[in-house]
Amino acid sequence: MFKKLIKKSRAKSPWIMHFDCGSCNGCDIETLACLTPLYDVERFGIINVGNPKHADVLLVTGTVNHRNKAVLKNIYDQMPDPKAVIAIGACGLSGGVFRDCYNVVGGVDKVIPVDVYVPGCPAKPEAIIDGVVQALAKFEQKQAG
Amino acid sequence: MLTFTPNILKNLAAKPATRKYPFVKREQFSGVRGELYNDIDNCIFCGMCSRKCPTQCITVDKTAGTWVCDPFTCVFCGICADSCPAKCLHFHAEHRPPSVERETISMQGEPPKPKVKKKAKAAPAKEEAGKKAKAEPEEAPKED
Amino acid sequence: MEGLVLALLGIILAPMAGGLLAGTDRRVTAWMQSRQGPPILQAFYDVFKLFGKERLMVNRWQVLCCWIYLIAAALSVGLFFGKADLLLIFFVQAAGAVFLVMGALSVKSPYSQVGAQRELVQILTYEPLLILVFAGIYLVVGSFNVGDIMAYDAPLLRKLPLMFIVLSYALTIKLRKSPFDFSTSHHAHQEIVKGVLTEYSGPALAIIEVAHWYETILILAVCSLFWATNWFWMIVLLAATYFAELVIDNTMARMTWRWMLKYVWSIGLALTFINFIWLHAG
Amino acid sequence: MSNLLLLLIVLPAIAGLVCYFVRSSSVRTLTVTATGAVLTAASLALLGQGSFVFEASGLWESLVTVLDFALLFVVLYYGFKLKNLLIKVLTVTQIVLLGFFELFMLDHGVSVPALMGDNLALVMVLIVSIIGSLICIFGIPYMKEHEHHLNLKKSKQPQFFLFLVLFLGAMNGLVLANNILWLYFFFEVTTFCSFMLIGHDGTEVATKNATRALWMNSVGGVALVLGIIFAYLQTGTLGIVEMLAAGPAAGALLVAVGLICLAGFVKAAQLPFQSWLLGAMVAPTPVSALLHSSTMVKAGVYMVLRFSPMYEGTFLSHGIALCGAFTFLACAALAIGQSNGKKILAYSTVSNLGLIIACAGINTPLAIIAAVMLIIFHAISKSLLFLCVGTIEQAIGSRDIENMRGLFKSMPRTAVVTIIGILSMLLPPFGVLLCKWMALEAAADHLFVIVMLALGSALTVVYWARWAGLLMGGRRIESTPEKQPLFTRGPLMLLCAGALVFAFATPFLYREALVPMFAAAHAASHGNILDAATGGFAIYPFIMLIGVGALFAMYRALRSDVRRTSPYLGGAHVGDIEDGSFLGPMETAVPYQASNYYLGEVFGELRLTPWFNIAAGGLIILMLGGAL
Amino acid sequence: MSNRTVIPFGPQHPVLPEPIHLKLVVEDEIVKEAVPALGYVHRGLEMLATKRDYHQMINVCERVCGICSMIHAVCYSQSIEELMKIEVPERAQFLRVIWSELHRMHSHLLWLGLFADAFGFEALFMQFWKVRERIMDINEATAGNRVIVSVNVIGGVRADLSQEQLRWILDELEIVEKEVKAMENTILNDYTVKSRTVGAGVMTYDQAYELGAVGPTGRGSGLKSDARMLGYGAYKHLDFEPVVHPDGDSYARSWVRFHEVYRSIDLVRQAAAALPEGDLAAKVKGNPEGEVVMRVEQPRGECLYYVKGNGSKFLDRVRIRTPTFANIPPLLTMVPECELADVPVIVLSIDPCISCTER
Amino acid sequence: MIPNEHPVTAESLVSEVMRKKNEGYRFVTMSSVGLEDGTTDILYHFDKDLELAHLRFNLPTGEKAPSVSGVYFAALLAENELRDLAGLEFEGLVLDYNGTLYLDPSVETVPLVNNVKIVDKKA
Repeated sequence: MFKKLIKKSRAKSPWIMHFDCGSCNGCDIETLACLTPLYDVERFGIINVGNPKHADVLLVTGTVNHRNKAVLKNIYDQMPDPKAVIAIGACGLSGGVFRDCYNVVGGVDKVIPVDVYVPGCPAKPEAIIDGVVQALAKFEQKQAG
Repeated sequence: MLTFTPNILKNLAAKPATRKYPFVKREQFSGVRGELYNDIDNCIFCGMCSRKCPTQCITVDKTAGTWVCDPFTCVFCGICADSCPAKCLHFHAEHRPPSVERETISMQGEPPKPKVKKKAKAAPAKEEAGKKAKAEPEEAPKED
Repeated sequence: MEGLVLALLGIILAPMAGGLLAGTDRRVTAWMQSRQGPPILQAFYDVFKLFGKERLMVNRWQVLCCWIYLIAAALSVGLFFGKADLLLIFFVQAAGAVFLVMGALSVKSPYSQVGAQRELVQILTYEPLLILVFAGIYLVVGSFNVGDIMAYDAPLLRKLPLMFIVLSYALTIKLRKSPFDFSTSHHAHQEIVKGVLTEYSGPALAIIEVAHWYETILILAVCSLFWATNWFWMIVLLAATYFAELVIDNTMARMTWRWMLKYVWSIGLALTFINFIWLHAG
Repeated sequence: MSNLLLLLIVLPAIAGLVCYFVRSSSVRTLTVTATGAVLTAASLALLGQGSFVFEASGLWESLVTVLDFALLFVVLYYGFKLKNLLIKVLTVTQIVLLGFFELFMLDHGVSVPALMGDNLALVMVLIVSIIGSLICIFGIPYMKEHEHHLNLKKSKQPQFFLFLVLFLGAMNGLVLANNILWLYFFFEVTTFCSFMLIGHDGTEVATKNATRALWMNSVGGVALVLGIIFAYLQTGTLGIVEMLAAGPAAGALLVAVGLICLAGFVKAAQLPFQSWLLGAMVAPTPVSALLHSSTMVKAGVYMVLRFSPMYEGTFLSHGIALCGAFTFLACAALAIGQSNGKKILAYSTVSNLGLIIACAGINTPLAIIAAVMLIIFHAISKSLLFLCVGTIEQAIGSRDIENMRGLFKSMPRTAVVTIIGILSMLLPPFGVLLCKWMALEAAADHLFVIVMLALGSALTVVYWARWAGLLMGGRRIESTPEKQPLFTRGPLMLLCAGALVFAFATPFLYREALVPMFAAAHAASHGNILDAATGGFAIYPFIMLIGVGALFAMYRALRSDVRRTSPYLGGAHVGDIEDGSFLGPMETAVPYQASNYYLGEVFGELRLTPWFNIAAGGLIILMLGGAL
Repeated sequence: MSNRTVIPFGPQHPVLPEPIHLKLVVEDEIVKEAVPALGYVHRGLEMLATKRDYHQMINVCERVCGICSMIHAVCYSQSIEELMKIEVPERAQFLRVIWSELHRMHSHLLWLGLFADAFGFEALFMQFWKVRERIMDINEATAGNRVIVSVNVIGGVRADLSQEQLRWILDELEIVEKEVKAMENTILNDYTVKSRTVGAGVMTYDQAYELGAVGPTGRGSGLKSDARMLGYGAYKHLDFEPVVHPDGDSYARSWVRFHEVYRSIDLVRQAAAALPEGDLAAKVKGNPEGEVVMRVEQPRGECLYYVKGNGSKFLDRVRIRTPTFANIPPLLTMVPECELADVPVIVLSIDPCISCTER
Repeated sequence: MIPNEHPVTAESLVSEVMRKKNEGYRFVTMSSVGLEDGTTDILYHFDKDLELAHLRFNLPTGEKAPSVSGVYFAALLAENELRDLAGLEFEGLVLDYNGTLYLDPSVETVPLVNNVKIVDKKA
């Protein structure tokens, strides 16, 4: 019973953390906009916690660059299981317009496993909400530890 | 102190401004660049889109008649649609849905033959592959 | 025996009330910000989810500390409902707060350290105020015992109006509401991340959250003593107080602890003296 | 009976002399240990016999008088040796006053019982004998290590243990004295012993601080002599019991009591006399532990407490309460600004003594019981803490609490013991807090006192909590435990166990021991709060609950399946997870560094002390002036 | 005894939307030393000039920074237009001004919200972002995308505004103005807000000039410098006066930005009233050659492009000096001796755009 | 050639910059552009009353440029950036990141110059 309750709660309370991995700010502000009155993702119990140790879902925007990849990995490792990763925007997916640059590693999935890809440049708040909803479906099934 | 009180009390009395997105979908503005698609029937495989694209996410193979776009790299700038001589590239207003796996849009069309009488053959090819966007799951590339 | 039953009842019901209150709080806050806000039961979802997460710790002291924090908070609520001595209740509660700080100090993380130091300053600020409020109650009632205070035949608010304001400072600090939300914050955008809570995660965080509900209930219970003669007015007083807290939370910027120490101590002490003198004169 | 008293007072002196003259380390070890055991046994036996009055023979009386003058001349000698005018003047004043008193005023025909033991005295004897002995035993390995560090050619330990052990005897004498002149004699002995011990290391600072301790305590001596003379003139007796029997004092007698209390203030290092005790920190740790927990400063509060019936309900009482409360607040504030572990302990001692004195000043039965309990619990916890700091200092070479960060990693046992010691100073269910609780309840009617106590207790929480917190830290289970000599670990563990056991025995102690001892108090106490009557809860089950809760928490901490991770450092963490260093600018790893807030701009020692001293001086003048 | 605490402020930090690292050394929460580490957003897009042709480069420049993307594109196209001596149609110039000012508005509203969040005023943050959504809607309806509008091409613009659209924009701006006005009393006069912003991060006029502060950061110190005074594009036809405040603290900078929202609304109205008929874009032929330095005013301040073409369709060098790049040295002098709690306030008060700075 | 531009040499650079400062110019930024002969042009941009002025300094390959960060503190960021991007070295830089301002050690070639390896950054 308790397990079921936890599982149900998990889908109802995904705490997100946003990490900008070298984006142009476009996706960042759209991610932030999701929190604001017009989109208000707190409806789904989503809080932006800003601390990997509290987060369930990691939203990554932007191209991963060489200096950033260690940080991304570090943050991902500090998140307790179960956890999900959403890559947002063309840059987070593949490097986007910057994929030929010398300091760009590429998409987020080159460093950490990604659960949901949200395309867009920048991804619209609606798309990000869709992405989080999709991630929740995966997230609910994950087990701790 | 407390100068913000009128604002929050007004908000408290009024209805929340929240758009109830996935449950209630707002009508999109016209001309919004949500998702790129190719009207493959009209495509002449000139490759203009591929050359103009700033992210170089479109690959056109004139001989095989394929038009492949990496939606994960596309930046929705609309240059391709503007420069398309056949006007077969369009944008849906609805944004492209998120996916859980890497995918590419690949479309198989009829390559332009110098000869005529292609109309009859085009139909079946379209049936099988022309479904606007065929998602092709692809193993996420893993690095070391 | 009756006390024991009441205490147990308090220990069981307090987190439920606290969780509901937290949910309502978030909902009303959202409305004030023109948002729809989360479901009322959101606080429970959060806690259950946290219990289902992996145990990720920097060291084991944290587990010890968060458990003692919870036990102390629950015990203090139990003692309150069991009608014990106010000062004892307060000390037990303070023990929990101290352990929360120590757990944060045990970790080699500067955010946690700074948060712990700020939490200590907060303890430093509200503790004397609470003791003084209790002393004020004692001066009126002649006892520190909750049972005796409940039995007093006039609303304390009439004799101690200023002490109620002093108490509300402590309440704001304890609820971690703006302008005093600097040792940890319910909002993410804080210069020290989550302060004391930075290094707690998963079940430990859930435990702290539950303990926080207990503390909220405890301090609201202390508020309720100010109009203990009538159930209706007691609830009105509590609702009005909490609503005022929400308004304050939403209309003020976060201040700094230096400001808090200066401002709250000076205002709190001044109000205390005035109220006490008024008591002596009246 | 007399044998027990002889054991308690004279045996330490003899043992000290043995230590001094037989310069063998094994003999010294044996002597000190044996003395400790005998003292403990004797004090327990004395307790078993209950209160008593003991008439000493005339021989003893004369001996004390002679020794008294001899001691004063020795002090005078040191005054000349140190070229300190203050000491000279004050000592000469004492000699003249005492001589005049003995020769011209005192009626030698009337004899008073020299010694007596009532509840208060017995409790004090227990503390002195047991805790003091433990500290002396701890001193054996400590001093070896200490001298090893100093690279001394010739060991100074014989002299050290002479005074250390002698101290115990003097303290026992002081608390058991009924003849106020005996009290004065032992008072002077403790002054002299502390002077010798503080100056033990012979460094410049040590000598300076020892000198300061001597002249300050001489001020107390003068005040005490004056108090004795006034009191004798008013009551016509030298017996303390007889004086107390006369009931609350008034007029000139009140001034006499005020002066005696002033002497107590000096001994207890109350503001503005705190500097001698802080200076005493230069001495080896056993000395500090002894001075702070079971001897010396406790002599001061003992005197104030002893005479509390005489000023009950007077203005002097209020004054004492105010002075005590102010010291409590001021020293707690000063402790916040400190990072030197020993100094924090010192300020905390002064602060707690202030609380005891405030309780004495509040002077209700509840307050008096609180004071007595505070003396007990404070002695246990504080001696434990000093011994811990001493042990840590010898291990890490620093007494700065910042250097003790994460001490659990290298010294798990000592760290845990220290944490327990600290917690026993500030948390329920430990005794110190329960006493504070009683004190607050007792002080609720005194506006200024309660405000100061409220502020002070919050400040106390701050400096203790952060110290305890930073001792904690991560540790791998497989790493080896620390090694310690038996005589270091023994006292630590015993005291720690004492702190724990006494916490759980508080209600028992209160109901079974203290209330009957202060039977009158029980009747008058309005909130016999540790009983079941008022609380709605008996304290016992409550303490059990806390205990069970703590055990459960410990179980969770040790058992639960935890994945260890690195601390959050903005994602820039590098290196080992224990390390806490991060990748900073220019690709360099920045090591972990954190610090407490010492709030120099508010709680700076140099900034506050002058003002506090002026305020405290003013309060004392007010107190004495009020007595007139 | 060293009572210092070393705090890694970033790269991931909830206060900073973007990764930047500040090594802060604090003593009782007073910052004694602040050393920045950059490179967490560095992509190296200047180098793309040699891999993308000069038309495609517009879309790269737009993505230097998502918030001021429009104005980056304007600056880049103006550079190329000057190199190639292209006459941009008047209507295109006015349209560029309208979208530029809309961008400035949304950037400032966004900043005002983030700034409110920096001192923990969440409700105010929500209100500013609520208002901002109206501007985002305007962008989406007129240009097809909310943030990166992609309306510029070399020689003009791609999208047009119809009369109804213009009227709708002006109506929306009416509401925006009203709602922003309702918050003026709080952000500029509230006691708690003022006690956090007044006196935080003071930079005098001389310091600002010496350190090369630009934009609202400089104007908050009384520096009357605004690249729009150069009269590039259609600005020469509009009535414009820069917003200046002399105090030089965080409050002054927020005052400047707050009033610039009004100024931008005013500029859009002027431009809409004076919008001439005509072509949207001039024809472009050939390849750019030569060197040019171009300046425009971004929401964050003056932005400078140095472009060198070599006659082929690939450029030799595009060098972008963004406003935040110029404002970082001033920031480094503002932070020491402030309180730790003021660090977010001061850092945000220059409106840092790290993706601009590092490109 | 940009309007209002003057060439300077390694010897006169710092004094020219100093003169600009004394004339009341604000330092805007520096740009570098690699020339075909392998040398690099460094442009110093200044502003006074909305008028730009430029100094052009040609830096031969492999030589160190004198730093102007002592004159204009704000130049330190620009110089560190050029150190990273174009591999130029400056002498007397007030805060030298030594090539680590933007680039992680895992980037091995100088970005704006073809086929030039970055040599041991940490040294």
